[in-house]
Amino acid sequence: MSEMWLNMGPQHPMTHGLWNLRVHIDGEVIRDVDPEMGYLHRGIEKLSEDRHYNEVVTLMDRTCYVAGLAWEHLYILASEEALHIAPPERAQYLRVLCEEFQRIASHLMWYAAFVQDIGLMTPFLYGMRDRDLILDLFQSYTGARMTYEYMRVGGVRNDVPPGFTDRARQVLDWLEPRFVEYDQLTLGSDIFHKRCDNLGVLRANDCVTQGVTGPMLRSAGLKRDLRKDRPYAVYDQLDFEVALADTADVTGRYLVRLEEMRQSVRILRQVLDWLDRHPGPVMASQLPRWLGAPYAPVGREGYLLKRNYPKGVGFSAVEEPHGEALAYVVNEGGEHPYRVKFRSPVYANIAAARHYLVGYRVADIPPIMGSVDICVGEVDR
Amino acid sequence: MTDSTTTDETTNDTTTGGSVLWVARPMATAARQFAKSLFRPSTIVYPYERLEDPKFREKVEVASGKPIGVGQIWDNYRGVHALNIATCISCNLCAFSCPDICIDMVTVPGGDPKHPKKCPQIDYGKCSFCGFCSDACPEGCLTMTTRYGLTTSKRAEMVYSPQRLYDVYRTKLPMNPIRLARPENEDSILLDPPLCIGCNACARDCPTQCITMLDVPKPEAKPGEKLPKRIWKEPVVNDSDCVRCGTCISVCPKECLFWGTRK
Amino acid sequence: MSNATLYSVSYDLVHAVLFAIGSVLPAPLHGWIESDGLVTGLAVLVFGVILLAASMLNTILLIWWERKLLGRFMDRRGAMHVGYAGLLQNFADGFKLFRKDTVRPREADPLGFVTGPTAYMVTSMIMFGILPISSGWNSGALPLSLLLALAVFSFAPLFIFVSAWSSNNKYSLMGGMRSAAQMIAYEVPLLLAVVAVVIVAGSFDLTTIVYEQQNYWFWGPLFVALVVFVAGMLAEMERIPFDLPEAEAELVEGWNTEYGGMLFAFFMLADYLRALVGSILVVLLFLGGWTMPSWVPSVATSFPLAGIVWFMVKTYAVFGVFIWIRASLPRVRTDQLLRVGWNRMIPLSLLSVFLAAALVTVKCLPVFGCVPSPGI
Amino acid sequence: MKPEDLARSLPPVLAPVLLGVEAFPGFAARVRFRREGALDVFRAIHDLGFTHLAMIGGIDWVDHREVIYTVWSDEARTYLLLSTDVPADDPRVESAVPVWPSANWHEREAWELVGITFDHHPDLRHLLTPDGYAFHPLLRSFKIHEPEELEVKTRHV
Repeated sequence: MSEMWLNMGPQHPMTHGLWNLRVHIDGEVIRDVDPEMGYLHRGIEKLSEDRHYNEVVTLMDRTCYVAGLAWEHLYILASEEALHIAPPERAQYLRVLCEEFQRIASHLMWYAAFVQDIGLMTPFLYGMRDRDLILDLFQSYTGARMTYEYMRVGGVRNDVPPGFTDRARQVLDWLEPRFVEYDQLTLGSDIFHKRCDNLGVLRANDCVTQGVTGPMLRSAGLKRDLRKDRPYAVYDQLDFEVALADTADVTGRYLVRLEEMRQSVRILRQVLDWLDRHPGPVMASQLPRWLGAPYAPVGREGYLLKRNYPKGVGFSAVEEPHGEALAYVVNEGGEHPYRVKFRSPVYANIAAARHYLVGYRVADIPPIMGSVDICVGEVDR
Repeated sequence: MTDSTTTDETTNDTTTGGSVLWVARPMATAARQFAKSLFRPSTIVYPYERLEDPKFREKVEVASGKPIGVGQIWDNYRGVHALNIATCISCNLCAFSCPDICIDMVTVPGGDPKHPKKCPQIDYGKCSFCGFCSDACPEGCLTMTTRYGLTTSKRAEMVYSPQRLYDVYRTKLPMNPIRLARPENEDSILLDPPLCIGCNACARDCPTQCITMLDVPKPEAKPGEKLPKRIWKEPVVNDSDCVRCGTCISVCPKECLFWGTRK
Repeated sequence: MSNATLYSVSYDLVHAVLFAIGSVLPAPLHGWIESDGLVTGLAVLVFGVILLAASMLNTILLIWWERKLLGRFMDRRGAMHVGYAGLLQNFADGFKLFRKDTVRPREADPLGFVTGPTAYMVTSMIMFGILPISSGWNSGALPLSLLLALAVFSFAPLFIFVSAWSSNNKYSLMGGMRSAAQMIAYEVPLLLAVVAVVIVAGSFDLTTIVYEQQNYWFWGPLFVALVVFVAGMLAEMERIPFDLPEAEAELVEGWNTEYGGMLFAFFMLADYLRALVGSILVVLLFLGGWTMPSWVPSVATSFPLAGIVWFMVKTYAVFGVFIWIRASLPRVRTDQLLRVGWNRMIPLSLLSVFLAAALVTVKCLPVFGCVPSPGI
Repeated sequence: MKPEDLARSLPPVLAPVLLGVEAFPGFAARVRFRREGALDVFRAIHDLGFTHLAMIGGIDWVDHREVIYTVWSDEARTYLLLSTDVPADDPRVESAVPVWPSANWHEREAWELVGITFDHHPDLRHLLTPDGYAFHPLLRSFKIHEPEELEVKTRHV
């Protein structure tokens, strides 16, 4: 009786999505874990092979439903490289705007879910409330709250509406004092430290070995942030710090994410100032026919296709809210990508579950897995 | 299950410190929020209060101190489509551009029997509200509105016929104002003259009537050579009227029309 | 204060009604109707019905109170659609639950599965009969009512464990285990804190304890005992931060995972009934019960239900503090909870007993009481 | 890090298995190698500081399949692409788990979706698809739509 396998999931409050954590417990102590994924596998990589380059963007929003714009950015960067198209600068700034707002929204969502995992009900509502303001902003220029379909190969769909930057600054002004409030509700409470300190420890060398990236890696003190190390879009022109902690535990991940939100606010203020000063086009003027802006693709593969476009391979790496996301797009000259391969950060983070769960107690699973920030959509794809 | 107090030999014991449970600060923060939301919590009481109602937005912003709906521009929202049947030219671009293949072109009254008028019918059970169709619509007759309530009890009711989409159009809801610019290097319809038989199919089916069939001189047959059996006309496309729908290419029986850059 | 108790009132009521009926009936029936046994039996029944109705009403009001108050802490509204400010929402929810089918897992033990929640509910209801709400509202003078109340209160882990075990579910079982461990661990400091009160009041009778607080409430002199008692009560009531038996993050719903419909409603009601009882005990033992502050004009005090209203206001305020705690604190872990229980709470409660004894010995209670208590 | 530098810093014993170190967009270089010496190449690359294996993917080129490995070096701050070709009738390659333990799940995915078998993999089970699923969905031969269906969709003008 004292040793048993416990199925946590696929329907379980801890999982934040559809997956199954099989836990081998001895009393309340975890002896082994075995994550089972695939409950949300939609074959996005396969579907992408059957869609036009722009149509894949609709799948990207659904790959990670809390960080849709970051994934759009990832895919668009790769496919632009594969198709040899350069977006205008304003479009790049708009993409950074999207990605940083999405980072805050995703981290707020994480905060809400994480504090509920340790039994704090109140900040859950605060996190969701404040995230809603960002979704409102997204809706005002992309037209949707979660499934944006905003970015296009060669730019973005449309410019931000007049008065947007002021509203965005208003939201940022509202958010900054809220971060202090979040800290008071969690770090200010002794129970939080009792629950989260020295929990789920994964040191830097283990992170590297296991392929763990993102806030989990930075909480272990390793300074790796693709926005700094391999700047894409216009990140090399923006001024920000990489959030770091050295405790490698749940509290460290919390601190890193909170600091990242503050840094995102800092980036966003610069981006908004830039957008105010530099009007311009948001879409490349020279596009292949099947990407032409309002005139969406005509015909299906092999039918109306003119296969004389240069081939290419696109590779992009984006520091997604959850970590390092990669995309590899093979363009064989058709109007569909030949092969799209994504690397999801959460995929690797969950794969390492055995290394940060074993030895702790059953009651520690929710905070630890909460601190990983799981988005099953992008794991299963 | 063993009593947890007896499992102290296990690893990772986090409660080494003997501090008192100090809880005053989170309780103070919660109390502050309690005082703030005592009279007007941030909740939007949805069926009675709607963010798309501008009067409500102004009221609530003052009331709670939180910038509710500060980013809202509901005109941009991508909700249920509105279709203006009168201006629809049956070009098929919406159906072509749909990633989910949820748009069917169905016949609506109003066309002549030989050349029926077809308008989009949208299956909202499949639609992902990406807006590609309204971006593709060259006439601006298929737009997206701010309507978002789609709940029904029957699956068949998720399919919106052109007439139902037209009803949405007639409600005069705010419509998505975003119109995308055409790229500079747009392709044109080009002709491979030796293949053409002058059958008039392209000109007949062109939704914008931008193709005219012009006479070409019938060449003199050289001795021993048999002239192809064809009508001696060739299509000429008016690029400024053309919406690049590709209908002509798909109806051409000889596949002599193709996309290309006009020199 | 009148001498009429709830039981005497219901006895008088039944007596009057039966005698009125008996006077118009022929002789053989007349004698039977007016027999003492029938009157007593019916009076007990009426008494029980009133108690049941009052406890259910208060429990449901308590749920409403928690939903609304918690809503404000979380910047939302709570129940608001059914009835004024959602007052009737919980009746609707209860009605829904009672209409639902009770699904019993095939492998579950039928007897334990049903008796567990039922007994849990019944023992919680008995509590309400024991506790005096006002001078008139009690089941008569029980010299050891405090002991009886705590004894009945500590039945719960047994029944929770029975229902958890018979659910045949790993989560239920773990929840039941935790629940039993936690309740037993916190039973000790709870009782020791009560001992401090008993030392000061000199009686096990709750009514006497309340009247002892006529001049000063006990929370001032017995502050340590109050802290221990509230912490223990939070653990006994399984509320955040000590709600690990039903920690929904890891144990889904803990020991009531497999329950639905009416049996779940039993659990829910009994939980809140116990929360109500806990709040009532805090008010009785530390906050002066139904005794009014001296500045209240005598017109108000002499109003028949003034004691009950004043008592309930205090009870709901105490529960409001519990809600506040729930709104702002995370959940602790089992081992931490038990360690706090054995290593901190028991020494603290022993300290409180010692303090109480010292206070009684040196007879300086009123000095302490004067300063913080509004009871004077 | 330039491709030539990388080629020079690789141990000369690898020469028989290396097919080329060339420039590649987005990466420091692309290292193409024969699958026979996969493990040696992995070790050599790992020793060069590419300690983080980010992604393993398979590409079905109909006549053969390609396995790509994306590795990252924290010192050089750059990605490196390793690529090896395996024949379609015998798609197997040595597992990278002994060198990069994070390869575990990536190889499981490549195995079930693209059908590439990784020899000596500790735990080659289905991950995203159900146990016993007989198809490899990311092969080009695995069709989502029936061609007739597409024809109908596009020709109803």
